[in-house]
Parts: sequence; structure tokens; C-alpha cells
Amino acid sequence: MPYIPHTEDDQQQMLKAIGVDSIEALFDEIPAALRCDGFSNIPAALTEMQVSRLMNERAAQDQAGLSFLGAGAYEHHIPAAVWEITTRGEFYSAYTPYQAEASQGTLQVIYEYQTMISSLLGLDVSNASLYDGATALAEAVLMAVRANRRSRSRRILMPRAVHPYYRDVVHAITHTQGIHLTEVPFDPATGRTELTALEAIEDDDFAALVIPQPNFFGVLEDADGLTDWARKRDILVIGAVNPTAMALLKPPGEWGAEGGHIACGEGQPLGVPLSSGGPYFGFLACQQALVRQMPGRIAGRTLDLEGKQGFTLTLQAREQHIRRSKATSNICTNQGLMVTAATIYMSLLGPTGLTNVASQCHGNLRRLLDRLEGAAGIAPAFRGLPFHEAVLKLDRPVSEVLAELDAQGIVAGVGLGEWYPELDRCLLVCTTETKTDDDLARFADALGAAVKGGH
Amino acid sequence: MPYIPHTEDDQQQMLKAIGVDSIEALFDEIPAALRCDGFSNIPAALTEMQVSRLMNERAAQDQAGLSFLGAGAYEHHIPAAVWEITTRGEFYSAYTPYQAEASQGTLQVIYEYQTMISSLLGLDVSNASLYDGATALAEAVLMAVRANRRSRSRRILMPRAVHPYYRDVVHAITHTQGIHLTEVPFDPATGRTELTALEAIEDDDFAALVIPQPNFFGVLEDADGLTDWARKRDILVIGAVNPTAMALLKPPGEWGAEGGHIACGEGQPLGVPLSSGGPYFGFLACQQALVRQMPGRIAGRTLDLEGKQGFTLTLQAREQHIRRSKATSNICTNQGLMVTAATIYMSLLGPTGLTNVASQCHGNLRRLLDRLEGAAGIAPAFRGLPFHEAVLKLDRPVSEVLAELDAQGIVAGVGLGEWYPELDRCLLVCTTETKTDDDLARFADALGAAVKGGH
Amino acid sequence: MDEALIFERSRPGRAATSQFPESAQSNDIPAELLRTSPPLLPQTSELDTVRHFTRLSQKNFSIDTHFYPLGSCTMKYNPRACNSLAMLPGFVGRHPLAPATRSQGFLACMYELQEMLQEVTGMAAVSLTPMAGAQGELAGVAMIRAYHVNRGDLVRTEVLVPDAAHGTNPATATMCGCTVKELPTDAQGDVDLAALRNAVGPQTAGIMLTNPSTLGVFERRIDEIAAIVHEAGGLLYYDGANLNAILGKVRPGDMGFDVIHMNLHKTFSTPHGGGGPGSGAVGVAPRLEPFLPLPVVARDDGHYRWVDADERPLSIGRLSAFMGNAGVLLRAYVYMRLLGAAGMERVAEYATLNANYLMVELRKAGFDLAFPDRRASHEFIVTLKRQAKATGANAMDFAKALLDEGYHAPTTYFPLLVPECLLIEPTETESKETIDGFVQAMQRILAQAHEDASHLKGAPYSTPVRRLDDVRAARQLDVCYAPANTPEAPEAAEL
Amino acid sequence: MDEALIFERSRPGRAATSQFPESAQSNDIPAELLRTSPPLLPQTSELDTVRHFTRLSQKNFSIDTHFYPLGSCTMKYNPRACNSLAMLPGFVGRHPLAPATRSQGFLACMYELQEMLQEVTGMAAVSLTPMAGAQGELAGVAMIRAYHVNRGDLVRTEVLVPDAAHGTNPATATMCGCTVKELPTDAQGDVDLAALRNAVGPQTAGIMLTNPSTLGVFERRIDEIAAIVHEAGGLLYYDGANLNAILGKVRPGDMGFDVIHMNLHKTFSTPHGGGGPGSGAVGVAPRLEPFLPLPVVARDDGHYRWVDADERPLSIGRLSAFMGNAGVLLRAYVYMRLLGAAGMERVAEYATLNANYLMVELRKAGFDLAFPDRRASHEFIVTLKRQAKATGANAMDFAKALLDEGYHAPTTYFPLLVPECLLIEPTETESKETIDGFVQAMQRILAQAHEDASHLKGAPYSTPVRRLDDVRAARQLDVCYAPANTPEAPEAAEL
Ligand SMILES: Cc1ncc(COP(=O)(O)O)c(C=O)c1O
Ligand SMILES: Cc1ncc(COP(=O)(O)O)c(C=O)c1O
Repeated sequence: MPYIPHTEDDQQQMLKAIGVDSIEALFDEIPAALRCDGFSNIPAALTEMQVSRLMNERAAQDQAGLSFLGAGAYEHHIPAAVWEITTRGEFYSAYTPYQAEASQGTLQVIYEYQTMISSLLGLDVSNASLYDGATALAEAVLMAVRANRRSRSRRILMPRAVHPYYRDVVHAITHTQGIHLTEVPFDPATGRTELTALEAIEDDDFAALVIPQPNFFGVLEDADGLTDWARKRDILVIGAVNPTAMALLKPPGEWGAEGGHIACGEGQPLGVPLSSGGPYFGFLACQQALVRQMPGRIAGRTLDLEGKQGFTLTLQAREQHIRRSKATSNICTNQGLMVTAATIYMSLLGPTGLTNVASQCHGNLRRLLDRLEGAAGIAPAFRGLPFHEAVLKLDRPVSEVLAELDAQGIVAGVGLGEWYPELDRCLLVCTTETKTDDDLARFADALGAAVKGGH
Repeated sequence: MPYIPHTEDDQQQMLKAIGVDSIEALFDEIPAALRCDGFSNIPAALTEMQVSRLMNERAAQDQAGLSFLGAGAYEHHIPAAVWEITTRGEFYSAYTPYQAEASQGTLQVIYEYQTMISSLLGLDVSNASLYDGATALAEAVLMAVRANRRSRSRRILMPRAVHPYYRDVVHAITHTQGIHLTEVPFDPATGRTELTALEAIEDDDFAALVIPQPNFFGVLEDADGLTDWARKRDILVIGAVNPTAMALLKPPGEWGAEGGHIACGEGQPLGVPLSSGGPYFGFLACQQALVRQMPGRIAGRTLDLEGKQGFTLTLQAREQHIRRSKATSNICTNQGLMVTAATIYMSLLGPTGLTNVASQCHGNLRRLLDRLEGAAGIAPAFRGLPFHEAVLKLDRPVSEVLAELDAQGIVAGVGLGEWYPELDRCLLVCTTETKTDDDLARFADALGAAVKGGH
Repeated sequence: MDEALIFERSRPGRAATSQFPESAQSNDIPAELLRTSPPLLPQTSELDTVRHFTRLSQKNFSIDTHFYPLGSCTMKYNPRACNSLAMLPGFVGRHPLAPATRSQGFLACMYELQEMLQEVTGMAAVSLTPMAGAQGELAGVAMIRAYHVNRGDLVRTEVLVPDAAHGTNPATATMCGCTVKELPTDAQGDVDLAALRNAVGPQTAGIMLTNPSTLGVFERRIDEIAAIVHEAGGLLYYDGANLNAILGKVRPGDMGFDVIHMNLHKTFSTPHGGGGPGSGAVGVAPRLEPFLPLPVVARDDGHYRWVDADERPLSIGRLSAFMGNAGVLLRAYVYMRLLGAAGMERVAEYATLNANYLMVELRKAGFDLAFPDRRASHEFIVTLKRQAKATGANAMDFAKALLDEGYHAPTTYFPLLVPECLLIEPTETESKETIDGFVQAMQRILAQAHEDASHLKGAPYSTPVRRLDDVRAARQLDVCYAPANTPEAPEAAEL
Repeated sequence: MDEALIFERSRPGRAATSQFPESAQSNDIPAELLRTSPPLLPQTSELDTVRHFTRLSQKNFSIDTHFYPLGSCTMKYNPRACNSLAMLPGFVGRHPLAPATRSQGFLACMYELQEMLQEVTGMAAVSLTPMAGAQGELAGVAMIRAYHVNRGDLVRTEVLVPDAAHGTNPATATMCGCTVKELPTDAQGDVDLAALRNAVGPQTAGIMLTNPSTLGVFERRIDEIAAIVHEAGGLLYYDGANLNAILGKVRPGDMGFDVIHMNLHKTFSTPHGGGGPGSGAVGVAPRLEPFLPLPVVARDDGHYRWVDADERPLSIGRLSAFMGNAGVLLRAYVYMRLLGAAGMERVAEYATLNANYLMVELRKAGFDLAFPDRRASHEFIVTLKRQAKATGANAMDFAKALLDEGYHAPTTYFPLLVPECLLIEPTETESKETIDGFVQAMQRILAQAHEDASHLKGAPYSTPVRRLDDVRAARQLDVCYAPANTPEAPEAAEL
């Protein structure tokens, strides 16, 4: 019996000890009328050999190709050590570290992770992860609404240049609590969220302003200016940032004269594979003053009976298992294993490594744009400075171009028309450090030919 | 610097402590005239990302296809747990367990392995592995020559139905010690090593007879009869066996009235991937009386200071590091990690599992042969009962058939003409438990069509 | 052996250089956008990093190393094949926005998983997107609310929750803008029906239940409860954490539930990973299908595709940037294919057998059961109230002493209504000998409690650290390393 | 925690059924060929098996968890990428007899590895087939013999071996049908040249050396030795175990060696795996190329292929069924590409820096060096003769006490000619702090030896077992489990 160790003998002895004749008897408290009789619509068991073959065949169908997809999930080099260690049984098959003394491995990893993330974001404290970047932004919004005592509104300034799916998720999660997202338009020339757009908004009581850095179009925002503007109006600042970029860019905690309050984002670029969109992890950090409003688990350092250092979950009074309906969030299971991977990743890369990755991502985009310069029918859609993604305006329907490159084994990016009707013939492309000069040349040539071929 | 942790500071402090100015100074005992100046012909370092890409591209070139190759290396299902555990750092990056107290994991694994192998072969004791099946046979031959006090010859009866590469290896390793391999022909009708062939040999003083089970053609030998024949003449019996088959077949220790003396073989089928031919491992077991003639490491159970059970390498007085030029063999490093994998494999399969694998391997061959029955131009070359390999005689040059099937993604087997001129148009095919009915049908159809197509 | 913080191993200038590219030459980002000091990431060699995290891992208890009878958590064996197959390059390398041409293998798995989960739960449709149980709950309650709102029934914002419920249930209700009404439990562990009748009304959005309940017993009058709530106009939400107990025996859909989340990281054996990732796929009765969170996978003529928002205008929307924890879903899919229909039924059978056996053996060993007259489901509760009174050793002390015996502790002090509570769940993948060993350990601890309870207060003794000071942890908050905030001189960096 | 034998966990009828097919229905094998009782393999569940071996693994010291300065063994970091890339499905699934159409990726790696190893050693040609150092030695000595025989020089069967040589050297000579002549070492650790001159003659087949020698010092008069041996008509064999010390500084080919084996599992960082697999690739000077063991990889017009026996009629033949430890070779290939030319040179530099630093620090700490006037190569020898006399604590006691300190012990009692010998090799991948920590541990042990040597005799204290009785192991031989031969009632199976 797959994964069930009971021998006939065991079973008989156990039933005898219990004092019943059959396993069936153990279900006698279930009303007979409700009983079902097994499953008719589930296939019979396969052996591991058979499932392996099936899965290998399915996986082989889904070839990545030479991909320039980004849009919230990024292809980075992941050191082999990361997942060889992360999938060790002791990390992989442990539960949330409730019994601290039996979970020092996981707890110390979380503590180290919190330290790295706090520093990367320039803030004081980090939690132990949320589900993903989008839900982290939703939690940040909820947190800001709770924390902003000066604001009586439940309105959030949400730039249109934030990932459209993130905006969807934030809406889905927060609107039942009466939270309203006020859209802030982007400047069609720069692709940035300009101060003028904020000033044009009529309402003036907002709980928080979300600042994406870089934004969904890959463009770097004037985070300082936006932060100062919000700070002056007692609006909390939430940075929604790319963690790789943070190795180079000024972190949310240092934005403007006084710094942002909260930062969050998608942790996937830090050692987590693309994996069809998950599991990833959301990171969230904030200023010390807000720590009690933070959702999710937090590991703390303390001492044991003998005065020796050790780690334990702390500030649990914020959480659902203690505070129940008054908890800061309902989150329980988070993305622990991904955090383990990210902590190993950040340790292996170190400050220099992560900075180099960021600079290569950016440098590759620069090289790609340089190559495309002058290509007929291809032009950057925005003037704003990009990090590692850029929007290209094409002189041919995006879907045709995508299909043509797909046939050559190149996945060119995502078309923006579905999300931004105003960016109909626009393609969002991304370059990470994984791309070589040859890759860039191959892509630029193919793209150029495809756009030209449309005429 | 890849894998070197020294900071500039470390280096300075260390040089200072040593009292030299530069690392270069540490090489001052090397005569200047001999010094080389680095490497000009080795490419510059790549990052792990770059090497990963290179290796992924190279690996992708080498697709296995639907393969019916056997001939000494067999494609079996390997449970995922086997290599996930085997490559854990504690097994993977440990040395030979010289410090027993710091190596109980490896030592207990070896002890458990020895037990499993001994039992599989029906013998009393096993060593901790040799390099591969071929060298295990060479060591078995050397061991038999040392052990057989009744024989004054250094002659070995070596059936022609033993894997030709094994015969090559045994010759290469043993001939410098004056050991002579006397070839025993196989019966062209049955493919077996018949008693009549033995009786036809003129010399009568032999140290040992090698009995392959199954033999290279996949055919089952009359191991009982051959053993009894040899036993009567004070010739030691060495079984060279397939370990999967041993789950079904009578083991060497039980052959004939008194049993064989030594058994050896290739351990690869027990959880080790095909991997271009290695690393595999050779197994070797023998009767208790011969244990002091055994080459290689042996783990034994003993007690510690407190009377607690523990494991340690034992009978080291046989080995090169103690006995030096009088050792039973020069082997030092063996194939420890493969033994770890095999021990986990055998534990997961258990007696029923391994038996079922063996019976499916055999059953699949039967089904294939049944399907081929009546196919024009294809016939079994031998009448002898096969285990999971069979020799097919084709009515078309083998190389043409191989090429035609290769183009369809099928690797049909190996042609025997190079090794056995008398089996020129013969193809050795193998079926393991990995083959489905569809696979067999696809192969039979393609083979039938290819042979027919040649006309 | 102690393991210093990775930051304490850090040395300026040290780096695992094979892991990163050279810095790009040109940098056209203006200075005012750049950070001025590098982040506090460790500067360590690859060897030291590998060694550090390998050694840290060894400080964990886990299924792969220990019996882990943590009630409500279903800590069963996570087949290694589920991991290795979900991590095949084709799956791990697939971008979430990859075109359909490069997605059919993955989508086929997801589609079939949806179908199998429908069958298992008796629901009409499934969405795989929620990323853990709590997010599944959020999806469920949001759907219930959306359903009422869509019918114009705007006042239904009360959610009924039994007092034994997991904390995520009330927390979720709040997150969905609802208010929580707690329901008492009767002496037999069933919901107090009179209280329920009193509680329902025109404001009732629904009830959140799990059955068997978190008390480890099957709610026998579930059809009555369903009738009461449905008649009052509310819907029934099933917390799937306890599905392991009933697979193939009774289906939430057949019990009258309208919506359910499944903890794939429990019943479907995807790993807990030291705290996630999980997956909280949701299933719904037909009337809630239009509200399912997106994305969902559809099949047209053998071709798989995402169902998009246009086709589901009533959907509660998107709960994750992409499609949730896809890699976890793949693991659950592999697990279900390995077990097949018969295997899925056996799960409940042997989980229940193990729980009932362990329960009677502990009773024989002198322990008190919270519900002595009831069958255990896949888990059950021992209350140490009597022992705590007699010896001073409480549930926490037993839990810590179990660690010294080489067993992870059961869940302690949950559900809250049982004093000195141990919620024990052995799961179906553990053998009789393991369970017997655990009973013997509990007996030894019990004897120790009577002999010298103060010894238990000092437990654990054999773990990498002794009992930790949680109060200090909360009061002298230290959640982020800085050389200055180390509570005492860190011990000399040892290897 | 103790871990019972897997056989003690076995229960009739238990099985990990997902791992094997059903039995095939028909069985046409006659009864007399069948076995009559099943083999003694354990009957365990997958969970118990995973748990058993995972727990066993934790009982090992290893590079990934501990500093492991085992002299002569070069226990350096094994990059994880070497493992994961060598285990890519294309490589792991490749059958050794796969057709050339399905082999170009693999063969390209092998060809380039041959080329790089030629460059590294200064030899004219390389064969990758030997499966460990000792088999490389066998290949080397066999080639030397074949060379002499081919020239009709049939009496050259004596092999000279310094007394400090590794045991495989004399054992190999014997295996090749040669006789061994031992050479003494002088007080400075060099070969005694007078003795060498006396030893050579018309029967000299060759000499087996490693340089730096196993005494951790560089043989300074290597050119004189080469001249003496060559003039006498013998050839020089280089034991490559110590290549880590000289990479890029001096090449065996340039020192006059005619043949060399390389321990890829040492210098080229493929893992030791708890005792293998290794790889002992051999390199030769031009005159020995015709004798190289097969197979070898050639390139014609960008196409890679095996060189077969027809092209190499003088080859000593085949030493493994296929081509040796291919997976190990892939790991070495990846390693060399990761290091590149400059990285390969740094290996020797930092291995030497670490060894010399550790040597002087131990001397400062009060330890005696076997060769105090010499530079350390990548390793060096401490002799505890003085301490053993003064305190009674010997090299073995120091070794065991180091385990309690969290360090694997150096090599003890080898080379045999140095009394109370510790051969210490830190390797280049260890950091200064690690080395400093080791020195401190040695100091603590030294202090303990003077204070209470009997305490050291009891070491180790913290390992899974205390010091083991090797004499009992050999006398009451127990190398195969049977329920009856258990030395004492096995302890209650614990988890
Ligand atoms: C009864 C019950 N409900 C809900 C949950 C929440 O699930 P998750 O932790 O996946 O959010 C859990 C698990 O902790 C649980 O045990
Ligand atoms: C000096 C020396 N020579 C030869 C060998 C033999 O190498 P192997 O163990 O790979 O056979 C070793 C390693 O143990 C060694 O240290």
C-alpha cells in the first residue's frame, strides 16, 4: 500500500487493542446516509516509475526557450547549493517552528533572513514572509490603514504603473474591508508616476501611497520626491520594490527626507525558480514603530535556561492563533522554504554579488536597447530610465511578433494591450544577468526582422 | 576567487605569521629551473551560471531515446529518495571512514550493505565494494588463485559467454601476475556454456571456473552442473552474476551440491544510474573461509568503551595501508557513495520489490520475443532460456537496422559482430521493467519494418 | 554544536565569486537614485555558507528524521518523488506568463488536479490559486459574501465559528469584513445546537466548520447544522485541515457544505517546509462557481488554457500575482497519482486506525482523554489537567520532555477550551512500532512527572538549546542582527 | 540518538509498494534455477527507510559540516554545482554504449578534460579510465612494464618505492607482478640519494614517487633522482595524490616523470562519497602514449569518438567495463571550468599558504614538527612523540579529542616512519578563522593532556559512539547481520 506501513498483523493487533473488528467500525460516528463509497473518478494508483515517466513527458512539453519574459517573475541564476540544501529533509519536511528547541535551524534561518531583508530595504524589521509580492502589498495596505492614525480615510493612492495583477490582488483582498484604491495615472511620456498626477487628485485624505520601484514598465520612479510629497500630508509610504534592484537603488527606508514606512515585494528573484508563478514569497519590512501592526510570523533572538542564545517565534500576540478575530492578519502557513532558499541565495551572493547581478541586469537591458536603436518600427515607449525591463512600441501587432519569435524558440515578452489599452502595440521585455551578448543579438535581430516582416 | 575564502587581510596576516613576503616565497624549495609559469592552454574561469548553461546544452545533446541497450549496464527505475539521500552532504562529502566514531553513518550503511549482498548471493561475507563488475571479476580471479591451495596452476576457466569487456579487463589486470585465461566456448545452439565444452579442455589443473549467470547473451547457465563439475576437480567456482536476477535465481552460494566459493558482479542495476558507464560498483562476496583473502574494505560491528554497539573498518591487515606489498589488493578508495545508493535502493525495494523487478524484466523480454515471433528475418539466435536480454539474428546488417531505428528515436541494442565474428548479424537487446507494452510494440514494429525494409 | 550567525562569519572582501557575474561596466543610473551603503549581506565563502546552512538544518526535527504527531498539522511522509518530479527543469523553468504553446504539460496537470479534487470533496468546481489554508478560507468567505451581495442581500456579514475553531477562521472572517459569532461546544465535543439556533438569523453569512472538528471528533449532527444554517439563509464553509480523516468515507459536499478549502500541505502531503509554502485550493458547490478566484484551468478540445476574467465577471478576483503555489500543486498532483483512488481512501482508514490505536494505548498508559466516549478521528486530545494538578508538570513540560525522547511534541494548548491539552495526530504513514515507542516515551515521562516533576521543568536537555525565554524575546525585541544588539558576547565562532 | 539496523525495523509484509512493479504473471524459469528463499532485504516503509538513512547520514562528519584536515586526502569543498550538473538527465541517462549520435555532448566534455589534464601535468596524453588512485597506479606501472617488455627488456621487474610512500604504491607494484625495493628517507625528508644509487640497476623498472612527498615536503633533488633512474633505464612514476600542492608551479612532466596518475577526487575536488568513487586518470610522456589504457576520446573534424583497440595495439587494455567513473570525470570537468587557468594556480598557492600558516601556528602553540626546517607543501607533519612520552596521550588520543572539538582528525600514524604522526592538510578552501579555531582546539587538547591525559584516553565523548574496540571487531568478526549474531540484546528500537 503506497506509503502505509501496516502489515496484516499490525492491523489485527491494533484493531484488537481498540476493541473493534474492522477499520470500518472506526467510522461508525458518521451518519450512514452521508457516507460515500470511495472514488470512482480518480485514476488507479501508478507506481513512482510510471508517474516519473508521465511527469518527464509533460515537463518536456514545456520548454522555456530563450525568454525575455519578466513582468513580475524573473529568470536569474540560482546557485546549485541553494536548492540542494533547501530540499534537505530537515528543512523540507519540518513544520512551522512552534517547538523552538526542536526548530533552531529554521528559526535561525528566519532571523538571518529578517536581518538581510531589513537591510536590503533600509528598514528596521522584517517579518518571516507572506505568500507572494501581490499579497504582501495587500497586507502592507491593510497595515498602513491600521497604522495611520492621522488619516480617517480608507483610501490608498495606487499608481497605475503598479503591476496590474498586484492591483487586482490588493483590491480582491482589501475591498471587503472598505478599502478604496485611488488610481494615480502614469505620465505617457516618461512612464513614471509624476508628482503632478498626485497633485491633480482631488481627495486629500489618504492612508498610504504605494510607490513601485522600479514600476511595472521597468521605469525608475522619483521615490524621493513622491515620499516627501506623501510625508508632508501624513500619508504613509509603501515601497513595492524589486529586491534585486535594491542592491543598487536607494532603499525605501531612505527615500526622501524621512524615509518610507513600509516596504514589500516579490522575493522570487532571490533564489526562487520561476516555477509557473509559485511558490514564491512576499517580503515585508517596516519601521520599528510599526512592528506591532505587522502581519505574519517574526523570529526573535532570546536566551535559554542556561543563558545561551537561541531563537523563537515572537510577538505572537499579533497573530491569529492568539488574537483570533483581532489578529493583524489571518496568515498562518507562510512561504518558509522559499525564505530558506532566499537566505542561502543572499548569503552566497553577498553584497557584491547581488549588486553585480543588478548591474548586469541593467547593463544587459542597456545593451539590448542600444542594439535596437534605429531598428525600423521599434522604439522605447517611455523616456524614463529603466532598470531591467522596458516597454517597446512596435509597428506591428504584438501577438504576431510573439508568435513569429516563439516559432524561433524566443519568448519575446508580454504584450501590454490587455492590461493597458493605451499601450496596445507595446511589448514589455526583460533582460537579466542570464543573457549573453549572443542572446541579445539573436533577440534583437529576430525582433527587428519580425517587425519589419510585418510590412 | 572561486572557492578560496582568503581576503587581502587574511593573506597579509598569514604571510606575516609565517614570516615571508609573498605566497611565492613558499615555493622556494622548488628548483627554479623546474618552475612553470601557469597554464596557457586552459580556458579562463566561467561562473557557475555560464558552466550551467554549457553543461545543460551538452546534456541536451545526448538524448537517451527509447533504449533497449543492456550489455552490462541496465536502465532501471530508481526511486527519487535514493539519490536525494545519497547526495546529502554528510554522505557525499565524507572520506573513507577511518575515524570510525565520526563516520558511523557510512559504516552502518556498509554493514547493512554487506548483509544484503551476502544474502542476495547466498554467501557468508561481502566486502564494501570494488570499482565495477569487471574489476570485481579480476579481483575474484586473483583471490581464487591465492586461495586455491590445491591448484598449482594460475589458469582460470573463462567462458566465452562472459562479457567480452570483462574478459579484457581480467586479462589486463591479471596477466602481469602470470595468470592465464583459458577460454571455454559456448554452445552455438543454446548460447550456454555446456559441460561438454569443459570436458573437452585438455589441461586439468585450474584454479577457478567463472560462471556467468545470466551470461552475456542473457542466457541462463546450468550453474548447478557447472559448479558440481568444478567442485569435483578442486576448482574454485566464481559466479559472475546480475544482481537483479539474483532476486529470482538460485544464488552462487547455493549452486550445486556444495555451493560456489566466490560471487561478484556489477552493482549498477541496484539504484545506480547509467551515467555513461560509471561510477558503478563491483560487489564481491565469498564463503567465510575465504574472508582473509578478500580484497577491499570490510565494515564490522563491535562495541565501544561503554559497551554500546558501533561499526568500524575491520580486517585491515589484508589491506595495502597495513600490509603494503603483501596486501590482498592495491584497492584503497572504492565506490562508497554507490554502495550508499544501492543500500537505500535495496531497502526501498525489499525482497518483494526486487523480485518483482526481476520478474518484470524477464516478463517483458518474453513479451517482446512473443511479439517478434514470426517476424520476417528476425529470430532468436539461441535456444537457451534468457533472463532479460536476448540475441536476435537479423536478416539485414545490424548497423543499418540500428541507424534506421535511431532515426526514429529508438536505440535498438548492440551489434555483436565486433566482439563475436561468428555472431555477425546478431543484435543484443534488453528489456527492463521500465518498458511498457506500448514500448515493446513500438520497438517490435519498428524492428520488423527495418529488417523487412532492407529487402 | 553551536552555530554562529552567518553575519558573524562574514569578512569584508570575502565572496563566493563563482556565483555572480562581473559588475557591468557602465552605470547610467543617477546618483540620487542609488543606495549609498551596501546591504548587510554576509561576505562568506561558498564552503562556509554550505556548511552553515547544512549544520543549521541538522538542528531541526522533521518528518524525515522524527515522528512528528503535531495535531491539526498532518505531518505525514512527503514522498521524495513529489519533490524531484515537481522540480524537473521543464516545470521549474516555466515562466508564469509563458505562452500556451509552452504550457500544455503543466496545464494538463493542473486541470487533472482540479478534477480529482472535485471528486475527493464532492464539490462542483475547484480553484487552485489560494496559497495556504488561511487564504483558502479568505477565498471561501469572500465567495460567500459575494454570493449574498450578488443576490442583493447586503446585511449578511456575520460568520459563525465554533469556539474550538482554528484561529485562522475568525481572523479570516474579520479580514473579509465580517463579524464573528462564537459558538460553544457541548461536553461531547459537538457544536451546541441550541446555541447555533439562537445565533443564526438574517445577518448570518455562514458558518465555518471543520468535520471532524479540531477536537478530533466527528460532528455527528452535521446534517442538522447544515439544515439550520441553510434555512437561515447562510452558507456552510468547510475548513479542509481535517480532510485526512474522511477521504473516501464522507465528502464535504455530501455533508451539505457549500465551499471548502483543502490544505494540500496536509492531506495531500506536500511538505511544510518549516512553515510553508502550502496550498489552500478551494472547492465550491454549483451556486458558488461563478465566484471562484482566478485563474482556473479549462480544457477545450484537448487544449488547456486559462479561464480569464471576462468569462467570470462575478469572480472574487485574483489572490496571487500569478496562479498561487504552482510547485506545491504539482507535488499534490504527483501524490494523488501515486495513491490513486484506492490509496486516497486508505489514507483516512489508516490515519484513523493509528489515531484510535494511539488513543487507547495512551489511555491504558494512564492518560485522560478529552472525549473518552468518542472515537478518535485522525487525531484526538489528551488532557493533562489531572497530572498538572498532581505533579505540577504541565502540557508544556510533557511536550519538551518528548523532544528529549526523540519525538516532536503534539500540538499543545490548542484547542484552547481543553485544559492542558495535547492534540495528537499520528497520520497513516507511521508504523505501529513508532506509535508504540511514543506510548512508551509518554509513560516514562509520566513516571518522571510523579518522581521529580522539576526535572521535566528543565526539559529539554538534549536539544541544541534548552528551554527558551519567550517573555524576554517579546520584551527585549531582537529580530534583526546588528553587532551591537547581541544579548551577550557571541561565543567564539566555532565550526 | 541510536539508530537500529534497518533489518531490525523490518516487518514481514511491509513494503514501499510505489517503488516496484507488480510481479509479472508468467514465469517460465524452471524451478531448479530459482532461488528457494528470498534474500534478506529489509521490509520497511518508504518513510522508515528515508528516516533511517537520513538519520544515519547525520552521524557522519563531512566537508559540508566539519573542517576535515585529513592529510594526503585533500578534503576541500566539493562545489555543489559539480554534482547537479553531472546529474543532468542527459548525462545520468546516457548508456555507456549509446551511439555516437547520442554522445557528442558527453564526449566533448571528456575530450576537453583530457586536454586540460595534459596541460596541468605537462604530459603528452591522458586516459581517463582508471577508477581511483590505486587503479591509476596500476595503469602506470603496467604501462612501464609494457614499455620495457615491448623493447624486449624483460628483466625489469623491480619497482623502487620510498618508505614514506602510500601503501597503494607497493601494493600496486606487486599487483603488476613486480617486486618492491624500499628506499629510505633522510633526516630532511628527502629520498636518500646514496641508497637510490645503490638500488638502481638493470632490473629497475621504475620508481614511484610523489612530489611533494607524503612527508609534506618538496623533494628538492628531483632532477637528480630523475637522472639516476633514467640513466639506469627505469621510468619515473608520479603518484598524483599531492598535485594540489604544485598546480601551476611545477609540472610532473617537467620534473622528468614519465607517467602520472591524478586523484581527481582530491585535487579536482570530486567528492569522496564516504569512500569513493574516485578517479585516477593517467597522463604519460610521449613514449608511453601507445600503452595508455582504453578507451580514450579523440576528435576528428569536430566530431568526437572513442579510440578503439585496433588503433592502439600496444595498449595495456581495458581497466573497467566501460570508461571508468564517467560521472566523476564530469564533476572534475565542471570544476576545472569553474576555476579556469588562474583558479587552478591559486589552488596550490592557497593550499600552501594555509598549510604553512597552520604549521607555524601549531609550532607556536607548542607542537613539534617532523621537519621543522622545511616549508610545508600543502600538508605537513606534527609528531607527538614528546607529548606521548610526557603525558601518555598519543596521536590517537589527540585525534579522538579533536572529534569532540568538532574537527575531523588529521591522518594518524601515516607515514609510518614518523612516530606519533599527525599528517595535516587544511586545503585552500578553508578560511583563516577555521584554521585558527583548529589551532585553539589543539591547544586546549594539549593543556588537557598535561592536566589529565586519562580524560583524553576516553575521547571522543560527544560522538554517536565512544571509542570503538577494533580488536574485538577483528577477533569476533561480525560483518553480516543475522538476528543471532547480535553482540548483545539490541536496544529497544528507538526512533
Ligand atoms: C484546522 C486548521 N484550519 C486552518 C489552518 C490554516 O492553514 P494554513 O496554515 O495553511 O493557512 C490550519 C493549519 O494550520 C488548521 O490546522
Ligand atoms: C599518496 C597517495 N597515493 C595514493 C592514494 C590512493 O588513491 P585512491 O585511494 O584513490 O586509490 C592515496 C589516497 O588514498 C594517497 O594519499
